[in-house]
Amino acid sequence: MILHPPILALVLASLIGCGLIAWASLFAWRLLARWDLASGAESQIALERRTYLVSTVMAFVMAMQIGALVLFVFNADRMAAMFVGAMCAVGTLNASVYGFPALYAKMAMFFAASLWLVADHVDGRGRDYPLTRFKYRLLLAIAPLALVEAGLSLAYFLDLKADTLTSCCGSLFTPNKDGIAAEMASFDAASALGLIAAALLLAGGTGLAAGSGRLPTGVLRVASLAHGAASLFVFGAALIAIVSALSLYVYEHPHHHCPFCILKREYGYVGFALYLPLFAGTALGAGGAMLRTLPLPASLNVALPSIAGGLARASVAAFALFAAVAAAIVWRSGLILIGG
Amino acid sequence: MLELADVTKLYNQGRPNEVAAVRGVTLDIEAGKVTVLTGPSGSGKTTLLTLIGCLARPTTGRVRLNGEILSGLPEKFLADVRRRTFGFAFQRFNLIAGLSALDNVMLPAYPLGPPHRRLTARAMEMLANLGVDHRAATAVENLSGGEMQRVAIARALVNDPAIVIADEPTANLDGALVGQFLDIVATLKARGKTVLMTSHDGRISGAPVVDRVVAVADGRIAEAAA
Amino acid sequence: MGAWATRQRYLIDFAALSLWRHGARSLGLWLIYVLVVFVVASVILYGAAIRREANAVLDAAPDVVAQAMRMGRHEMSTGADIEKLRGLRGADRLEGRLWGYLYDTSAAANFTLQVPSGFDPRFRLERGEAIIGEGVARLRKVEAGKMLFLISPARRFLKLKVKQVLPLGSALVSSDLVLVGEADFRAFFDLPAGQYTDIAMRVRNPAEVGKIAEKSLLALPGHRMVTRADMRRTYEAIFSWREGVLVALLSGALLAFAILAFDKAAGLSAGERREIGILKAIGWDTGDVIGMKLWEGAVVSVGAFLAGTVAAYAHVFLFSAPLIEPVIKGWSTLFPRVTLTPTVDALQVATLGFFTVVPYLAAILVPIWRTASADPDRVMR
Amino acid sequence: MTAPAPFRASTPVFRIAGGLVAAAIAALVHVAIAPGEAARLEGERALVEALDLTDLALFTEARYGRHRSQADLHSAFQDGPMLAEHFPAGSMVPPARGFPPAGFADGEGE
Repeated sequence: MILHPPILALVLASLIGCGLIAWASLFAWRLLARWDLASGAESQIALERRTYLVSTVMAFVMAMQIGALVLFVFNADRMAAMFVGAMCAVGTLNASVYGFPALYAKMAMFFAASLWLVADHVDGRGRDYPLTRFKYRLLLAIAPLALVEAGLSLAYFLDLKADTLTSCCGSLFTPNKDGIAAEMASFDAASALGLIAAALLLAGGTGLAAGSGRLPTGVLRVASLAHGAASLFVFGAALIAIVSALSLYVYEHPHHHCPFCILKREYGYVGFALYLPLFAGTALGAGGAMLRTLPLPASLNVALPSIAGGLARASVAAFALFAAVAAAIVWRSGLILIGG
Repeated sequence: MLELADVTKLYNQGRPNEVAAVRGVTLDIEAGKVTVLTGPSGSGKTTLLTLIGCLARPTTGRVRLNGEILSGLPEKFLADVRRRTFGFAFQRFNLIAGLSALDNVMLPAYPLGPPHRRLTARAMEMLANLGVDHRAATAVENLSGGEMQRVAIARALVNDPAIVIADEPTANLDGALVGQFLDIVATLKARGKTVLMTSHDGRISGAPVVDRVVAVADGRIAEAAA
Repeated sequence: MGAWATRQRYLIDFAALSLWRHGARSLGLWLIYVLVVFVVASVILYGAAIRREANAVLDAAPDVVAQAMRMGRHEMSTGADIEKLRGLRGADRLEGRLWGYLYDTSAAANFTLQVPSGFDPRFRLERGEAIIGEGVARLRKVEAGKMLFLISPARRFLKLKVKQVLPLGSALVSSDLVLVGEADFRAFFDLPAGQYTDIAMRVRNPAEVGKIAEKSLLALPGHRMVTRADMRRTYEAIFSWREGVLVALLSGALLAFAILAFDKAAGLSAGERREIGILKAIGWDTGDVIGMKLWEGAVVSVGAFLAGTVAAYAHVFLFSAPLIEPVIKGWSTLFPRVTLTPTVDALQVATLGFFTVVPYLAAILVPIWRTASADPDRVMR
Repeated sequence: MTAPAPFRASTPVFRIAGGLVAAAIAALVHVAIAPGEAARLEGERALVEALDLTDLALFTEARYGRHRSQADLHSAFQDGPMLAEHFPAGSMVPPARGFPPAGFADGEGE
């Protein structure tokens, strides 16, 4: 293990987050067995009280996870200097077999926690807490993920050694190799940009439909679900577009396909401007769709559709921001990949 | 306006020291009237008041406010009903020391989030109505007993509640102040407020402004006098 | 302002009032908090600045240094070795370096005697002339134009006229230097002609450094090749490690502080408990109280973070970090006196924020909730 | 009726927070303008380039001398053959005052 302040901070965050979620899921277990809102018994009142703590704790964990995800990537980039062969975050992540799995687990945690927060927020709007059971089942589903995430992060950092030889983005994101990364890089720029444009249009259209209040309920619901699916599509398409086209525009270099180097200072941290709206938009879109997969409780007749609509609109706004940043990158770049 | 149907409240449920503070009470509180709960201490009248005022949920039984069932509401919504419907004045005033009279009066409105200027103006108006606006900036621990009580009442009224609840309002007051308090109650009644008090003070239960006296004994309603 | 924002502002109002009312106690705790942040931040900022400085400076260092090894120890290289490297394609500006240590008994410090390479005319020295670093000048109390006397381990005597003192701004790399001419150097250390301490090499194409180092190793099997990346990693490792050890130790202090915060949040006085009960009775919800308390925690921790960091910035970059310098740089008789180039790096600041805000908030969450879930009817009982 | 805005307890909190943020921004501005720093660093680099220097002049008291990166990796007193020494030069503790024979100086006083 390398004693490095950001690593210490990340390990600390992982352990705190994992501990808090483990505790919350123990509580979820008890709650699912005993929850009965109609009862005025002291045990029920105590349970209700504790849900305040769980909500606060989860919001805290979520905020921490967002910070940790950014810090994790940022730190991986910075630590590249310590590994032979590493030039950016890819090299650092590759320095241990646990590197990329840890990153994926962190991303999964981010989405899971944001879905939970959406459920929690909506639940609190219904006078009979109609989503409580759903919410705590979801929490029980998230708990193993949190354990895995903390385990992978810890394994990754323990496994890191400064004298490891690693391979970097140049060898990973090369079109004529095997593996997902190479597959992503082998997309040609025009079709990748076409794909993301189509995905964004789809997400925009469904999102605006889901966010407009004037459509019939059934249509709104379908639009919401479609928007959720489209959001996931945008996420995938955006990653492909970043690897196979957008990063090239940023580096102004026709063969540099790295999705991490764009987070560097040399490129004005433009990667953060791409990834943050992308993650936010996907989480919001998926959250809105998740609400619509549930049977509509009577007490949320008004609140749930309006929140789901609001989430869809916010998701569209985030994607629009992503599209604007991407367009600006292509526009300002000195590199011409298509036509010419 | 406010109905209790077969309401029970147990404390320390399931433990050896379980107490039934209220047992099977059914009670109607009429709008616009002044009702006094009397009874010896330990009779359960204060617990009854907390159930009526949505400070606690009954263990069994129903509480209805204007037809809406409150007894099954989670605390979050109960608190919302409480701050919009009830104003509380407590036996020991329960003002927060260290804050000014004005800040104390404004506190119940904080969770509702009204514009600050409007809230300040309203709190000043409340203090002025009760004749203590000149003490607005004074820390409450420096007020006299009568002033404290007025500030406490101003605080109870700041959210413009339909129902004002007072727990032993005169327990710490001397004779002259009791009269003043009854005058305030009369004003409230004239403005259409429902007032509910507990008291074992004969000067209160016997006052002409009181419409109804309910005697509570051993967690039950003993008699209801007109 | 939306209703949500107005409400939050009221909650901050109350949080501020309650901090104010418990002024002395809150302030005392807060100052300890600031102090802890200040020390950690100083360490982190200083470590980052010195690493950046080392990195920037080493940018100009030779690409490869070839050193002869004999039985695991450093040996002299010879002119023949240099000639063998001269044949390599891509190797540019190749020269034998002459440098060595001299323990100067009168200053009780190690000086580095070096012969400047012939490439820069500014450093051309005649016999009896020297250019010295700032530290040497300070310890030996000499200045340009004065004389400097050195005694070799073999009791050889060297009398030098100081031609120039290297500028203070470059002290980090030059403080201990005594630059002398080649003839003086060889005579002083009794070093035969044609022997060199090691060989410095610059490579035309930076991408080929690894290749050239490999080829050099084939050409000179008894040598070892120190590349610029090796030098960088050495310094990166030293400073990161020192910084990490310090932060790990200090995180003990942070932990202790988190426990203190937990204890303070958990050990509410009866009066404060009563206050919370009153708030709840007059219409506050558990969520409002938690919100208010979290604002209080956020004001305290973010405030401490900002105050501590800004103070640390001033400490490190305006006052040269007198409090933590010895730990990071180490102690030395001959210490370069430099103010580091100010740098603040987002990763460092984010890390510091994590270290200060997260443990504090984590520690107070449960006590806050416990406080906030007091029974509202408590005040009536 | 234009009463002055009533005092709010959060106002000083915001002021202090604003002050701290301003101080932080001032620090960042100080970083950006850092008087003369760029020139100093350039001079330092030029010196390194001209003299073929390889190391910082920090660890002059280490047992392998100042040139950290040029040290023998296998020298007899090193802790481990491939180990980068983490505390080259004494940390914090200078030698005992009375120890060195007369005539030694520590560069600080006399």
